[in-house]
Amino acid sequence: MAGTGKAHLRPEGEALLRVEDLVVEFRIGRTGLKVNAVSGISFDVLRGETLGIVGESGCGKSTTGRAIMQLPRATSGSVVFDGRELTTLDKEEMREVRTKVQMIFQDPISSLNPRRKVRDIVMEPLNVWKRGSKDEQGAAVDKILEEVGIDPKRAAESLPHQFSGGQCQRISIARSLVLEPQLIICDEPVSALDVSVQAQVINLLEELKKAHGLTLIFIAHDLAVVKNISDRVAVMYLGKICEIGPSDGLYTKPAHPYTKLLLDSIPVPDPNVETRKVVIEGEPPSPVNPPTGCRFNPRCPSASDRCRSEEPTMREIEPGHFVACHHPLFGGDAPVTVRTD
Amino acid sequence: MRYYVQRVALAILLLLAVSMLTFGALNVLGDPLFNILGPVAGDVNNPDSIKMIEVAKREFSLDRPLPVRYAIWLSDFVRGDFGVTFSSTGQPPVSGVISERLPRTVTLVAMAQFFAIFVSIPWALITASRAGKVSDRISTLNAFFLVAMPNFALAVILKYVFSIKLGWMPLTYVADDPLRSRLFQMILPALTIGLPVAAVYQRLLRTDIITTLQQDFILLARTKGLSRPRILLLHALRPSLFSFITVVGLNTGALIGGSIVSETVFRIPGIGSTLVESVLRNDFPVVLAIVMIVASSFVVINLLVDFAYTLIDPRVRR
Amino acid sequence: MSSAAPDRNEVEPLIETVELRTHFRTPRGIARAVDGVTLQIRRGQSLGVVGESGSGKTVLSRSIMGLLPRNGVIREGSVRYGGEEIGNRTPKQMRSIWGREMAMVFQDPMTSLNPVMKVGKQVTESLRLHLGMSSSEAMAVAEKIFRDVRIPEPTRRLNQYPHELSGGMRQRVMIAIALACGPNMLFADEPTTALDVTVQAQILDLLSEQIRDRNMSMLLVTHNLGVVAGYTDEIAVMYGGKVVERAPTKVLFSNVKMPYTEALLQSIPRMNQPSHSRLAMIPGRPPDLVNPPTGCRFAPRCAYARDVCVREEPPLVQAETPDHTFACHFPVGSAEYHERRVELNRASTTTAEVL
Amino acid sequence: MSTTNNSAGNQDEVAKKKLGFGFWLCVTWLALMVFVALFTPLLPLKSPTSNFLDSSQGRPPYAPSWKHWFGTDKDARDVFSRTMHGARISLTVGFSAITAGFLIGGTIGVISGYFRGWIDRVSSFVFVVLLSFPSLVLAILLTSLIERSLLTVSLVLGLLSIAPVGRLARAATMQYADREFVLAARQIGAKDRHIIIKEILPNVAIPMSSLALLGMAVAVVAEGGLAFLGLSVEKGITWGGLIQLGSDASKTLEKAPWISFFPILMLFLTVLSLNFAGDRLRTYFDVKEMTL
Repeated sequence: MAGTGKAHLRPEGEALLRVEDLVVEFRIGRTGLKVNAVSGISFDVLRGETLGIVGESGCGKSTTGRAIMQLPRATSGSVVFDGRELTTLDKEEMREVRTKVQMIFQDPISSLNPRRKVRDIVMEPLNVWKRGSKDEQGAAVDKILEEVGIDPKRAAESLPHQFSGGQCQRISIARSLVLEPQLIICDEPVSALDVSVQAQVINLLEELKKAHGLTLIFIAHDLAVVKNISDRVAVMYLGKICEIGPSDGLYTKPAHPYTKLLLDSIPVPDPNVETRKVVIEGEPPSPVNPPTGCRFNPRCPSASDRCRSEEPTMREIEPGHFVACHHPLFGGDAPVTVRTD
Repeated sequence: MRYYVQRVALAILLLLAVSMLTFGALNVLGDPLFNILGPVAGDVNNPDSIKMIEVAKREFSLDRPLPVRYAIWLSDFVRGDFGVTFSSTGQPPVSGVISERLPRTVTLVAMAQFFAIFVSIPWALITASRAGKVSDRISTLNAFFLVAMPNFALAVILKYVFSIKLGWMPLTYVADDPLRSRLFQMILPALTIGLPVAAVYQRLLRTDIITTLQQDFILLARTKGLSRPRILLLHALRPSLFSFITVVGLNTGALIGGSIVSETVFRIPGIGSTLVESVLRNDFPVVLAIVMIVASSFVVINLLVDFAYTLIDPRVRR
Repeated sequence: MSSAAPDRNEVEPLIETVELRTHFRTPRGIARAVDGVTLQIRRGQSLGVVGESGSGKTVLSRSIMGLLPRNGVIREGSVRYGGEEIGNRTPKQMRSIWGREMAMVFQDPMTSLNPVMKVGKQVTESLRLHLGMSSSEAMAVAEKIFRDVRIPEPTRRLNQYPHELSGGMRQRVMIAIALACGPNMLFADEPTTALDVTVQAQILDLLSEQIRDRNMSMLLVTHNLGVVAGYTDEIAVMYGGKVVERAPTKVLFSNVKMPYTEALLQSIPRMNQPSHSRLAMIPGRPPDLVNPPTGCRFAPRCAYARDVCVREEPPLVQAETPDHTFACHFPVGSAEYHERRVELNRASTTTAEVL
Repeated sequence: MSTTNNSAGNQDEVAKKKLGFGFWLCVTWLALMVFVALFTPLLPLKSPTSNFLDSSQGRPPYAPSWKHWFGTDKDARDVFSRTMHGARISLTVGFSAITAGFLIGGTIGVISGYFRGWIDRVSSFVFVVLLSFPSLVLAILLTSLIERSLLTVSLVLGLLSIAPVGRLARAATMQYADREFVLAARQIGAKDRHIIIKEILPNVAIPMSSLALLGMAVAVVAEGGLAFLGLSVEKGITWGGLIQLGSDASKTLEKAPWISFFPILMLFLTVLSLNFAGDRLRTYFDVKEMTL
């Protein structure tokens, strides 16, 4: 596999999490067809950093998040967390690692067991690991619940469906926090929520991150939300990372044509900003049979023959800002005009 | 195509498993010698019995191990040789008995199925479109009554009311009558089996149509200005038929079971009543043949149902 | 979409509702999904209805169209279409208008197309019904409309089932179905929420282009302020079943009056803000439509609410800018608003110092 | 309409659903039947096997009267007493069959739905094989080969309910096994056993238990059918047997319909109650339409 390169990875040992050449394949039913949900991506997250992963549906961003948790295990590649290689751990060792890496899901209702009391749900992790006495567990749970803004008394009596979507998401966050993890993977945590509630949850995550010294991976399709919360953003397209960089730099000066397309497509809540006509038609192709070369080439306005045959690798175009493109919008060869011999 | 091949392969595998289970049950749970010869099998002091036992053992290869016997039986079975019946009056071949009686059962089951389907679809359409109204509630109650009525009890009631008290329907089936009157004689037996099944179909289809009617695409059809009957028939019915079709297939089993009862009550010499008689007579070859035929046709029907599914739902076509 | 209407008073509204109410009987009681909405849409104009889930925006659009469930609905008030009262018509009487005069595009193209019917048939259905076309005529028209909505290979697509199309294509088919009989009024209910961003922009562009070309009016229901900002002439903001602010799009974004609208605008993260900027929050959650709060429905969540807000429901009043109405006792810019604002700022700076 | 549902569903006081009058009526009838089944020998009933010949009335069967509420059969045995005794076998077989089916089928279904893989493939195939026989045919086949006692008949019917129950349990489990709260449990490091017991079972068991009544109705009818054909418990009185006795000759049915009609009524009311109560429970627990 002509990997997309690892130029953007920081020196080993600095990162809390380092993912290299991650590949995840699924079989569709019994048809024998394979979906390359994630096709060889690499990235790392430093301690205390928030990495945002954006992309459209089917680009493999959620699969990446789950593959870090080894749910399910990746087809190949390496995931090093806090100096430990996760892909080779056995079931028992992995169980233990999972206490340090937690996950928050998109659907706040579905991620809570509908038939258990909310306080019990939050206490469950402590129960599984038999941490502390009953009283200590209760005290820890109540403290966390209060921190996320849920009344512990009500939580002790109520089932999840008696809470609103935003509150359920707070409860999920509380559950993921009780084991005091180092890394939290947030998979579209606010996309099911109303705009007014979304801001509450984002602010809460920022506060908790500071208070608990957390490292976050924030996966979402909403670019503005990702920008707001992330230090660094990776843009995914069809199972590959096409651009990664500090969020402010990446948003103001996108280098990959796909990133630019994404940014241009977002309707801006300001009528005075002229809506840019989106020039690119078409939709992401199916990951069952991805295009050769650069996966974005069929939709890319600057695609050349080289893009169709040769897969671009990651290179730095600005300090900390990397792109996998033969003709980036800046910092490389000028687009379109370049010919390959 | 791949889909069809897979389904057929699975069906063949199933038939093999079914035959092993049936053959195994009869040979392991029961004493095959007893099943063939009846009480004679235990009478080892009588020289005649000993002779019969010898003959039976050779005839049915009882001295060979079970798997070999199974292989012999299976190869005979697929060639249409079902062995001979055990009876006091000679040993007529099972295949003869079956070929004489099977058509009656097939007719009966088909009539019942036809009846159940063509009663339940309009019934479900009407009640679903009037869901929650008084007429719908009454019909639901009726359906409950029908479902709760075991078919052997229904058979007795129908026979009492329509044949004995009102005299509208013939009491029994006469094998020598012309086809038309034989079909007429089968109406009551078919109703016995079909009515409760119609109620089952109606309840299922009604629920599915109501679910479909809540879908966005029905709303879209409404925004086009289509009339209600048109929406019901053209837009709501077909997408609601998926589980209906599966259940029609599965309920063929219930209908076959029902035919056993119905044939017994109305004295129709079909394979259902024959099965019961043979079981009570310990007529091993007949029981084996009938169970195999019934199970195989059930497997084949469900295979056909799977294929019918692809006609209705374009999404499963590959 | 800016259209310079000659003189607004001269143009008769295409759609006009007066005190429209739509309530649902639920096991818990009556849910006031739409509770007294008065609005007009002029020909060729597009009105954006913005609100969060449960604000009544979807019910409003369906109620105007008369497309409500048959049982458990109470609808009151007047709906006029082209000067004619249609609020009291039965669905049966509405059928001649549906499809022909009014059409709707739904949110999820996955569930809004009949999965077992070829898309061609779904498009031609209303053509044959309303315009009495033969099947081949209708197919030819459908093909042309498919071209209009930029579906590649229209002839082949007409013979496909919805599951064989991508999400964006399906939504184009939905639009084609809506446009088929050349309606005057299009209701678009969150038409892009289920789609990816890049596709979303394509569909919105297509919709606005078709509206303009065909001189149609549109009611665009969405929760996305970005969508209404770029694609509508006017905006109505809904909260708890009521319209709480209504203004031409540009006016609304530059001169917001209702604290709810302001808070909503501030709570969305912007691309031009640096990362980690703290978002403004609206505490609490949307109101319960069965037991709505007394007075102003936003009062329990409003930072500027005073006693009177909880007691008295603010009427919809005219702002100084034309065509701009809002329902608030202490609108943005009022003296009381500023007074509270100063207090809030002081409070937040002191907390910041303490931290 | 989706919008109203969403806003209403989230609120604190979701309206309490009711089981309704009909449900409690059915439960009362079932309780009565269970009482009768449990205490038949202690109840002041006439002997079910004695012949109450009454020369003043001529030859039996005798029509219902004060003396014999449900009349007598050809041998002048009291139909009322026999019907009450019949409840015993019918309910015992129905109850034990469905219990066995739920214990075995439910366990297999939950395990294969949760772990999937080869366990699932094997158990699914076994289920399909079992379902390839029309249930009455399989029941006849098996009962014909064994000594028909209360235990064995229950076991045979229990075996028949394994596949349908197992499939439902598997489907219900799979529906929850993919839900995110199960994923969440796995990623806090919970073991499979813990997840099955604490996360899956509460969600699967409650809906399944509402199906138990429906399943019992099926088992009671199946036992009745076997008994009607003379293939249920050999020694003892069963409803199916009573019905058969009153209808085996058209003459009997014509002259003395009460012999079979009273057992039919009892059986019908019992099955109706099981069905109706089960159906109410199913809607109460919001279980999607499933056919057993």
